[in-house]
Formats: sequence, C-alpha cells, structure tokens
Amino acid sequence: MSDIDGRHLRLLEAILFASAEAVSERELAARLPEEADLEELLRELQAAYAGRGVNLAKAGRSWAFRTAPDLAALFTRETEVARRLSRAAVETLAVIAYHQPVTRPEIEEIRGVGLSKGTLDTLFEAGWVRPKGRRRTPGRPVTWGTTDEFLDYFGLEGLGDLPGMDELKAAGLLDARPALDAYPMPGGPAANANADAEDAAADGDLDADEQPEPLEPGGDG
Amino acid sequence: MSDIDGRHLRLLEAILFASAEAVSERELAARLPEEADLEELLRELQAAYAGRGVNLAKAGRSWAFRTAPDLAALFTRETEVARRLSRAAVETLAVIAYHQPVTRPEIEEIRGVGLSKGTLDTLFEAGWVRPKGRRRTPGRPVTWGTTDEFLDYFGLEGLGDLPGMDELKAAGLLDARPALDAYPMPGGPAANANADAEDAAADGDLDADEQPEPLEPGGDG
Amino acid sequence: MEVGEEFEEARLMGVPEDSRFVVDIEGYEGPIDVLLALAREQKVDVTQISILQLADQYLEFVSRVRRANLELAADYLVMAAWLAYLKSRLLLPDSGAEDEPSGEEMAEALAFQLRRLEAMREAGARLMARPRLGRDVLARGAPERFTATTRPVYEATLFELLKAYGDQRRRVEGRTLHIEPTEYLSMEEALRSLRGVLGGITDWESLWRFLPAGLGPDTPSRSAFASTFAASLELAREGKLKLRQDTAFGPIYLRATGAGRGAGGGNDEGPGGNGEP
Repeated sequence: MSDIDGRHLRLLEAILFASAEAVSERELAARLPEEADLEELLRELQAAYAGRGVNLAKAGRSWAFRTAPDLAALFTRETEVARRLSRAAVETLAVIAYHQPVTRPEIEEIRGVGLSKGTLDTLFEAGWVRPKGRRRTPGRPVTWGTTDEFLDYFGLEGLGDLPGMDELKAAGLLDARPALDAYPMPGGPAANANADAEDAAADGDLDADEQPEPLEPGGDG
Repeated sequence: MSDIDGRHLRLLEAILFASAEAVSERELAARLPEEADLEELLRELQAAYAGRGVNLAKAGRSWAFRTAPDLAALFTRETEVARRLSRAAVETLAVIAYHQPVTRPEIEEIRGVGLSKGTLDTLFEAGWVRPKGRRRTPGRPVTWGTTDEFLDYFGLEGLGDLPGMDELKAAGLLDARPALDAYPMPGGPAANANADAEDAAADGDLDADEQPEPLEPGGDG
Repeated sequence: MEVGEEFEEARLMGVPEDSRFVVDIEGYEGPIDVLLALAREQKVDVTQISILQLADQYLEFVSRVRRANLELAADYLVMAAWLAYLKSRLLLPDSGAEDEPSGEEMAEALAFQLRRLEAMREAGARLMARPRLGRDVLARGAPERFTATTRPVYEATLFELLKAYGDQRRRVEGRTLHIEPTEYLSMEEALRSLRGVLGGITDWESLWRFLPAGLGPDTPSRSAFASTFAASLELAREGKLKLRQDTAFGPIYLRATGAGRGAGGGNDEGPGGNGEP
C-alpha cells in the first residue's frame, strides 16, 4: 500500500468513474503514467470500493464502476427495459459462451437446428459476441466468442464465473465430442456440421498466431 | 458517524452515481427511506470522497459526482472529442480492409461512388489507414492499406480474422441473395480482387515498400 | 429477434400432459427440440431417459402429426427414419459390421446430444437470471468527457465496419446483378452421366460413387444425390442396370445388366427431357 502513488490512484479512479463503459486494461495503462503499477492500483481501488454502494467490477480484461448488485431491488424506477432476447438467441449466446471459441456449424450441431438469420447478427450487434479467429481446418471457418461487454452486462469477472461452468465441464458436456451426426444420419440439419469439429476443437484456441489468408479481402501480397 | 445507516449511505452513493444529472435534495429524499437523515448522509459521503479522484459536488440544492478538477490536466488523452465515423468513412475503411492494397480509383469503383475529399484524410488522421506503396501501372497510383492501429482498435489479431463474405452472410450481415459473392463484378479491379483473394493474401505481408503486383494480374500488361 | 417469443407459447401447447395430444409442430425448433421435450415428459432427469422408449415416442409423435394431415418438414422425417433404424439396431443382435457404430453407441450419441442441449438451455436461463447491467446494476449515469481541446477521436465498432461492408457490397452488386443459373444437377445430366459409365459397372458398386465428377463447389449435394438416384431408377426401369439395397436406409448398390454397354450411347428413349439436344 505504501508503494502506491496516491496521484495514480486518484487518476485511475477518475478515469474509471468518468466512463459509462468498461475500460480495458490496455487503455487504462495508456492513460496512466508509465511508472504506474496498474495491477496493484486496480486491486487497491477495488478493495477501497468493496462493500460500498458502487463497486469496481472486473469483466475479462476490462474494468468499470457499477452499482452494487444487491441494490438492484431499490432501483426499479431507473430501470431501462432490459433487452428481450428470443429463446434461440439466448441458447445461441449460451452455446457461444460455454463452448467458445466455436464455429457456426458447431453451434448448429449443438443446438440440433440451423441458425436462423438474424440470431448471430443480433448478438454481434449487442456487442456480446465477436469473431475470435479462425480454425485451422479446411475452410478455415471463423470462430466466435464472447466479449468483455458480455461479461460486464452479466456481471461476470471472467468466463470461469459462468454459472455452472465447472459442473458442465466435469460432466463432459462441454466436450467437442461428436454427437448424433457423426453417425450415419441421412442428411439432417447439421449433417456436415461436424465434419471439422473434431480436430477443430482439439486445437482449442483461436489460431491467433497464424492468420494469413483473409477469405475475401484482396490483400495481395 | 455512528448514527448513520450504512445501507442508506450505499443507496445514496449508488443513486448519485447512476444519475445522468445532478439530483436535487428533494428527489434524493423521496428515493431514500423516510427515516434517512439526508443532510447527514450527504455530509458523510462528501467527506468520504474529499481528496479522491472523484468528488461529491453540490450545485445549488442538487448533488452530483464529478471528477476532481485538478485532474483535468492529467486527462491528456481524454481531451479529445469522440466522433462517430461517417457512413462513407466506415464503408471506405471496410473496402480498404478487405481489398488492400487498393488505390483510390479502385475504392471508388468498388463503392460505386466518388470518394469525397476528407474521407481518406479522416481515416488517415485516425491512424487506421496509410499509403502502402505504388502500383506499377501508368500514373503509379498510391495504394492504401490498414495499419496495426486499425487491427488493434477493432480487436483483430490479423487481417485474416476479418470474416469472409460467406461468413458475413451467415451472420446476417449480407442479404440472403444466393451466392452473392459468386457474382463477378463487371470487369474492374474489385472483381479480380475477389477472385484472387484466397491465395492472394496468403503471404499476408503488406508492408513491402513497393507493393508489387496488385489487384489486376497483368492489368496493363 | 422476437420471433422466439411466439414459439414459446406454441410450444407449451405441444407438450400436453393429458392424452389429447395437441399436435402443434410449429412450437418446435426442430426434431431435436421435439426429442428433448419428449424426454422431459418421460423423466425429469434427462440423463435417465430410455432411448428406445424415446424413439417410440418420437415415432408416435410423427405418426400423430401425419394422421392430423399436417405437413412435416423433411428434418422430422429424416429423424424418424434414423430413429427407426436405431431402434432396429438396438433390438436386433449386433450385425458385427466393423466400421459401423453399434446401436448402443448411436443411442449414447443421441443421449449426449440431448443432455448437452438441455445443459445449454439451462445455462442460458441461468445466465439471463443474473443481475444485468442497465436493469439490476447501473453504470455511471453521467459519463464525463473533457472537451478542452478538440482533437477528434473517431469511433466505430467492428460490427459497424462489417455491416457497412456488407451493405455496400449488396448495394453495388445489386446494381450490376448478373443472375447466374442455379447450379444443380438435372435429371438429364445425371442420366447422361450414369449411362456413360454404365458399361464399366460389372460388380455391385455403391450408387454414390457415380455422382458426376466436376460438380461446382456450390452444387447442392442433395440435388446431385436425388438426380443420380432418380436416374438409376430410370435406368433400372429400362432394364439397363440392377439396384440393390440390403437394409432400410442402407447404402444402395448398382450393377449393369448384361447388355449394358450397347445401349449406352445414343439410346434416348427415356422419358422426360432426354430429347433435348
């Protein structure tokens, strides 16, 4: 505590307080003097606000001041209409959150039905999901994952805090195990969806390190 | 201090934090439980925030949290006006991202409208595009491409992460018209850009000083 | 985006508790959804369901829908066929075929699929039950920006970027649209292609090996399957080849009858458009 520069702490507090949206650590670092120890400052600030009416909340690699969740009941008057999501959208969001990074065919395979047009669009526009990278499988399909905004919206510190994550993992329900259509089903909504899934999911993370060819973009080396 | 109800203080703090405008004492009183001692609570809260990065400021008979005045100077990067990109600019940026390296006339051809003067300037000023080289065609026109800042800002690991046309369509970002991207553009650089895109971008490195063979393979022989 | 709400209401009607089953397939998102609903009827705990019983329930569901003369999407029928097949695999002793999964494996795959989907539904519900920003948890109401100097910072989101590109491509394409013929494999083409190779088929070979080569990448494979299958039926009718299928939904084999080759080339007596030059 003694090694914390009070001016840095005040500045950090002001920056975070001034913003309605969660601010990424990258951006915070850029706004603080170089010598500031961001990690330590954030920890300190979070502790200072613990138990108050306003808390410093972490969402992935972003931070924001938010009213304390337990005060929710007292705020009914301020409440804006929460976004209503269709059942398909909620389910799709859950699949992306728990299975990310996940490709569109994989989402369809898990849900057992094709993804109707606006569903991903809606989630993307809401800022909750985004393309994360590409699978190193034939066709190099785009994978989808959730954003810090998603975490912020649902008050999650990280993906590990997703409700039931541990049990689901333990029960093997998040495995990229092929289900139905690995077996000879003539056709079916997602008959070919699974073709890539197996090794695809094996490599797990988005292939951040290698991303050559844009499919369309005519980058012409 | 001992006669202050912590719950009242938390609620007051949260209300002031979440309000879009300064809140009058009358309204605050209405929103707090009847037994709350507003005057005392405000005094307490103001004291708690004195000297911090954020202060509780009184204006007339209304109250609001405000960033500490002395920090204004430290917000150097905040002293910027956020501005939304114009539609033309967003579109131009997208065309550059997908078709780079691309010349100005090519951008105009792809978009089907002339590029107004300030548009490229704006994108350049924002640090998202930059000249990449010159075409070896008559007039040696400058080609444009995106910068690392562009990738950084949009959270892309690389150009390869930009979803392809088919994926845009799948996400509902393109019309349902079948095989939209299969329709060749009539002549013009864009057509080639598209056709070549796949292997074209394979080597991904757009930074060579002199961008050699651009969109039209053998464009002018 | 709100479509799902309507679905939900209809759905409740589709899973009644009494025997007067209100058949309303509109309420379901697809066969898997029906299966999950049936499984829930059977047991609260989806891990405990009997797949055999579930198959029966599904087949019963499908027959009720058809009795009510409601149209069923192909997916539902495909699932019915698959479940009938699964049922036979579960009831009959294992055929011992190496490369095919056993009935138990198939049943387990289905059970897994149902459990996983159920888990995702629950997860979605739990997610939506969390305190949410803007409803239960509030952000700073008066974000502050400092406007002392006016260096503009441009803002755009990835969504806007991609949307803009999609929009403008559509606009431009729309103006210079060239409609290209839909790529599909016509019956005539399939006949021609099958006649061409007919002479060479001296032993039983899987029909699917004779899908014409060189189809464009966009040719729907179903179209190719359907046309080739129909063409094989036509040629069988003409006595030029024999077809064989050992099990329901099993692979289809074909073989040329003795005289196959001679008729191959110019014989255009087939019905339909074969007369087209």
